[in-house]
Amino acid sequence: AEAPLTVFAAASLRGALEEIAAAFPAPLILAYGGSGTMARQVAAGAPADVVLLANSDWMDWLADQGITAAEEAQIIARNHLVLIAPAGTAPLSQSADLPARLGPTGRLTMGQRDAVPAGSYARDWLTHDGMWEGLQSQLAETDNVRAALALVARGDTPFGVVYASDAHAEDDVQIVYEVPADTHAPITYPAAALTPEGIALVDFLITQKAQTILEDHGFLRADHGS
Amino acid sequence: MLEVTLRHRFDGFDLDLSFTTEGGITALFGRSGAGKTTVINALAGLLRPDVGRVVLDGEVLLDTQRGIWVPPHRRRLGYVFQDARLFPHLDVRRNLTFGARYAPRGSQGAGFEDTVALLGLEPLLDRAPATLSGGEKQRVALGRALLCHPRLLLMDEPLASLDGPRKQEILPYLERLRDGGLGLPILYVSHAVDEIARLADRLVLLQNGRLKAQGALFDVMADPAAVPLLGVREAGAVLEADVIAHAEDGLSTLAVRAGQLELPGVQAPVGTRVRLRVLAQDVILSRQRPEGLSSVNILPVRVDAVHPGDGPGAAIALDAGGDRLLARVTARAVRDLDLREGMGCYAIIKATTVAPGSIGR
Amino acid sequence: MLEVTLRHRFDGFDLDLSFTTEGGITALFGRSGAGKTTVINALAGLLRPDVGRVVLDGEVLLDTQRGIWVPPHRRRLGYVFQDARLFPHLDVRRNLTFGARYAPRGSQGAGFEDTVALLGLEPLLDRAPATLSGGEKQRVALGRALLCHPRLLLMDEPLASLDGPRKQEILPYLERLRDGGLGLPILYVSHAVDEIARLADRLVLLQNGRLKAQGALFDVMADPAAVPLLGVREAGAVLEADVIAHAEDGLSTLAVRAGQLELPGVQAPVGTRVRLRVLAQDVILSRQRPEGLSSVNILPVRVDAVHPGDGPGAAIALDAGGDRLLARVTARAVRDLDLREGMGCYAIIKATTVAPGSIGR
Amino acid sequence: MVSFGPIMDLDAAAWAALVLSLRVASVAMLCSLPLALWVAWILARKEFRGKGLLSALVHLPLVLPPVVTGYLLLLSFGRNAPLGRLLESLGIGLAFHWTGAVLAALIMGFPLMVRAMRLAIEAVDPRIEDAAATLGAPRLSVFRRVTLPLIFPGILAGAVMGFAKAMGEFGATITFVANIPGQTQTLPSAIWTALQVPGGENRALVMAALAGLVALAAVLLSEALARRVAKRISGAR
Amino acid sequence: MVSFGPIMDLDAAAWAALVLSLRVASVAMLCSLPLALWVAWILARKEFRGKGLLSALVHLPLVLPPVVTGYLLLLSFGRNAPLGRLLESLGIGLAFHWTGAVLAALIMGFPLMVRAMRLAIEAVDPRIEDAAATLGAPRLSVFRRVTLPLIFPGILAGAVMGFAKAMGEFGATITFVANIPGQTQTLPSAIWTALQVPGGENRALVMAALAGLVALAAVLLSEALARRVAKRISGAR
Ligand SMILES: Nc1ncnc2c1ncn2[C@@H]1O[C@H](COP(=O)(O)OP(=O)(O)OP(=O)(O)O)[C@@H](O)[C@H]1O
Ligand SMILES: Nc1ncnc2c1ncn2[C@@H]1O[C@H](COP(=O)(O)OP(=O)(O)OP(=O)(O)O)[C@@H](O)[C@H]1O
Ligand SMILES: [Mg+2]
Ligand SMILES: [Mg+2]
Repeated sequence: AEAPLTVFAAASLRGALEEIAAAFPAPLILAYGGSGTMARQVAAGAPADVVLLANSDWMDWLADQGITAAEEAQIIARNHLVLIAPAGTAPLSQSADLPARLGPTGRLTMGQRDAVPAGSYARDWLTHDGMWEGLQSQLAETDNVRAALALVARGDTPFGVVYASDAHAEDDVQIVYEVPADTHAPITYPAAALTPEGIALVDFLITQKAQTILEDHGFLRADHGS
Repeated sequence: MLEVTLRHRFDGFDLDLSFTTEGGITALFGRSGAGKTTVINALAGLLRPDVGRVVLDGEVLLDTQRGIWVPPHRRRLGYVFQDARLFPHLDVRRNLTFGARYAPRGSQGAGFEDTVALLGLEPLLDRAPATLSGGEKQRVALGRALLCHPRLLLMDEPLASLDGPRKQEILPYLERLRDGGLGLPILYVSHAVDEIARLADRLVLLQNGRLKAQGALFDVMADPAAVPLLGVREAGAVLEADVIAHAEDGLSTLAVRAGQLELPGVQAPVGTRVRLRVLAQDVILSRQRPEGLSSVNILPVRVDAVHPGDGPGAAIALDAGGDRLLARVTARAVRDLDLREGMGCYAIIKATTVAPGSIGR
Repeated sequence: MLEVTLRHRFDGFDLDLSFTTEGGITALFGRSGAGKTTVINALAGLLRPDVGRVVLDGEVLLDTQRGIWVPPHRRRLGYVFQDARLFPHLDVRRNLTFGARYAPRGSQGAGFEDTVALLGLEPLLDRAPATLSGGEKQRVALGRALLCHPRLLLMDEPLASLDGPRKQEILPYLERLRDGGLGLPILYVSHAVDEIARLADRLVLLQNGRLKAQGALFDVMADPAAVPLLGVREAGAVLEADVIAHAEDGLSTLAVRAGQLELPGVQAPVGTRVRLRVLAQDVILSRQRPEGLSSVNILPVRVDAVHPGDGPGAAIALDAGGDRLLARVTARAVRDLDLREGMGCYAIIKATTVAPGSIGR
Repeated sequence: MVSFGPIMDLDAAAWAALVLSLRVASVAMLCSLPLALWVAWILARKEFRGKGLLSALVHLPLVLPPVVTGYLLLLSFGRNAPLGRLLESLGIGLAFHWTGAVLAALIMGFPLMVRAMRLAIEAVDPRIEDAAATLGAPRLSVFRRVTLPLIFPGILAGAVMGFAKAMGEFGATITFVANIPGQTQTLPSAIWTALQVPGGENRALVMAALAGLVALAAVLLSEALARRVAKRISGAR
Repeated sequence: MVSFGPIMDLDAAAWAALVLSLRVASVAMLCSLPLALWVAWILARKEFRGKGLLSALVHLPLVLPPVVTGYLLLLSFGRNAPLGRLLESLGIGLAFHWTGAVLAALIMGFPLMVRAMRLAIEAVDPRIEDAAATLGAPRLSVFRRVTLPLIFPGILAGAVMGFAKAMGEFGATITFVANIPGQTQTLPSAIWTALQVPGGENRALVMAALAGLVALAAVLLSEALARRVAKRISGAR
């Protein structure tokens, strides 16, 4: 058999990547982590053949460090934001209803605004829709999207902003509002090969087969919207 | 009044005894490892014996059969440990006053100033226990136990590392505690027979975890069975005497039944009754009344009994006008002087032989 | 041969002294807090004095001026601590053998079996130190120090918590150590003057951190200046005597310069020289030769000097055919008998007064 | 290399995080002291069935990844957990509240505090406590007047460790109370946040240095205190 | 509630993570023992300028968020850092290697080990050591034959804490050596990974329970050992 490839991947891709690994001809070793952590590790010489991030800023940073050439980065998937609530909650007809639905004490869960990409997209959206200032004291920012999801699923907060792909995987929550894509920067998942062997995987990720798997896990295709 | 019955097994050591005390000072005497500390620990509540019963002045402190066990802090027994066990984090002053607050309101007992003065602790009050010498530690431990105003004092060789002069200062103080208004009873462990003879009213002899003898000091000390335990040198009689006069040269005149004695260093005021200890080995017998001796204490006596000893000595029991005296002489002297029961002779007691420490009560 | 000069300041205590020893047993005597333990600690290297010099058999162990300081483990001094300081994690056997491996190859000294037997430690060998009685701990500590084959033994009140009979077993052993082929010198701290009188060759008297007197035992014990320090009861002379005969009744005849004495309990074989201690208070003076006394030990003496004491007593220095004797009599007796320098009289020494413990060497 | 100049340039959020961390760490340390002392005392002095289990339980926060601890806290004290609801109705909100951060820090530091105190208690000679009892001191007084002062170095060590751990706790805290600037964003959360942004390293390191300085101050203080106590006991002045 | 049945169902990756964690924790604990003992001894027995600073330095990994420690490790020992390159050329690869996980665990557990041992050393009566010296034992022998056995409970406590901490270390480890299954994925990393998938909580909790069991075993063992030693010293049999 071929030597396995090591992939450093954003943790939010895990569900889909596991399936893709099964479909990929060579064995894959999947190492998950935060995008920033992995970008630094790659810069420090991590033994990865492919790096797969949830944030294009960190891919740009890697390019700045001279680790990858900017043009080598390949967007392999996209995502969009959704507003979720515990299963059984009535959907929102418009985003402006959110403050009222939260009430005076309810909190809105989202990723940390600066550190977690989903958080900064959520901030973009809330700012765009003019609710950011008003909700300042009602946010519950988490260190990753999964944590946000868990908070909503357990009903600790009535609403949360997560990726559609995350909401897709959790049965205890339901999507109550789809955030329009034009209210925030595009959500992309860039991949880059770090070794010649890695190129095959990056290429495989944008094949129809892989893209379908990603779609099955709630992601948008790499070419979505373009 | 203390009644004690204890049974306890250590690996290789069996304690099984029962004794009573009747106020005053009771000495617990026995060889190293005889079980003295074990007994005292059981009294203090620091050791829970397998079987036992301890009653102090009618209060049951321990009764394993009835499941009674009064915790140490409610027993109010002042314990002077064989090792001083001072509180290392407190200076001497705070060590001394540690127990004061637990003494019942209005309880009387040793005062701070007095105790500090007696034990010579003034210069040490601000010192940490770690900087004290062995004897200094022991003095602080003694003061600490006294100052908690106990109803019974347990002393485990409290004077072992003190020098002679210091002992001579402390012993009268213990006597005052016993005899003062409080009548503080004391259970006193010591190897020093002279301390015991001076202080104790009762004597409890232990051997190998068992009771060997108990009773009034006079009786036990005179018990031939006790002699090997106490040591030959320490046998002797104890007399009661009345103080008649103090002369200017420091000698005092004391009346015993058979006559008068001139003794130095008697502190008791005229008219009081004191206790004299006359060691058997300090008594010389003479058939004629001797003249021109440096010793002026000569009493006419009658030989009560001649007890030949194991070795070359013999113990001569004497009747001195009703008082009992004991003389230890050589077997050869018995033969030479032809000492026999009923014979009259003279006992020469060297004036300075009666140690100041032996004059008590 | 040990030369010691030490100067050290504690807060409130000044040590400043210098003394020498010459093999054999040197006793360090002083009241509680006099600085005895401090001196021994400095010798052992556990305390670094401010200024000092210690030379043992020509080897400089300490010289603050020249910056010499031999660490404790290379001094090879066996130290019996005032508190036993056993190793709590080792059983008695391992405590005893702890130092054996550091003794120089082929060094001679106490053997394990002998030491264990002498100190009565067999039944304790597997015990943890925490379960030992006070005296048992002290015996183990003594054995531990002996078994490391030191070239000088430092003993800080090693027998204080031992009973009389046990002491009587250990003292001869220490004498054998001193006198045996090894001639192990010992520096011995004790409050018990009878121990010192029996054992010591030299005496160093400390008071309050200063040297008060030092010298051969006989000289210092007879020094009137030493009397208050030693305690009035303990003053006395030490005589050398030759054993002449042992009679069947247990009395032995010993020759001193002024005559013969009949004493019980002498173990030494005929022909040997022993040391007798005669307490000043056990000597009675008579102007005429007394007759018909139970005491047969009467020596003709001459009054050397009359030292009136502070109290009602007086010390009479006597010349007994070249030997020195000391008698303590009352001032009244001095007057009545008209004792004065140069006067001839008789000293009555009660046969049984000479304690077996005082007959040594 | 990190330059210390930029400390002054730290923004308000960072200062707020520092202040919050100090508050959380102090409160956590103070709150857990008595409980830790009690548990340490039981573990040191009592023999009972299940002692090993209790000891293991105390060690648990050390073994579990902090996220798990945080998650378990969320399960137990979340707004919809029975316990959490009960506390909330009593006015003790924990989730998303700085008090929750205290709870997380407290639990994470607990094993350290217990162990330090336990070692100290085990080192106390019970015969000294016996002596106090014979002088009439009831159990609690013996503890207060003898045991407590004697184990002071251990308590101090436990306090420093608990405080330091609380200053550094991140995983459980962020999982349990999230990362709300000004409310639950502790210094470690802020540092982590800074590290997630490209180019945020310097800011993170400056904040880390700040945390280090606080720890230095705490450690130096504790060392000085410990030295004073040791001096008093040894009698040196 | 977590059911323990599923433990048997854990996949190979989880078992690999457990085995790796055990290895990392044991090696880290064993390697740091001597160094921690040495530092503890210095802190307990020596007085010197900068002692407070050394103590603060030892506490540092407690105060810093683990991510920062991991980041600093990455900066120092990364494959592109001079030190890392040097070590790598000597055949000691640390970054992205299980040995790196050992280093991270070792550093994070170090303050705990030092403190436990230091407290134990401070509790040893130096007069007992003096006694050993007068019997002829050189310094090192005194340490080996007297001090060491007397502080055994402290060493044991330190070892357990170090081991437990190493079993639970996550932040510094994942930052320094990443989360590569079969190579650097420790149990905490595996637990974290499981938590990243919705519905992964159960798997995470089962693994956490596994970690708890390991810790339980370690703690029970240490308690039993400590009890035996205590019994020997008190003389009970
Ligand atoms: N925990 C224990 N386990 C086994 N034996 C013990 C224990 N405690 C005491 N002993 C033994 O019990 C006996 C009595 O001890 P105790 O301390 O009462 O003696 P003591 O009369 O006070 O002796 P000393 O005068 O030497 O202090 C000793 O032989 C001692 O070894
Ligand atoms: N560290 C210290 N600080 C202050 N004073 C001290 C210190 N160590 C000892 N001393 C004092 O020095 C004096 C001499 O102490 P040392 O222990 O040598 O006495 P000692 O002669 O052995 O007495 P003892 O017979 O009571 O054991 C004592 O008064 C003691 O209080
Ligand atoms: Mg005893
Ligand atoms: Mg001393």
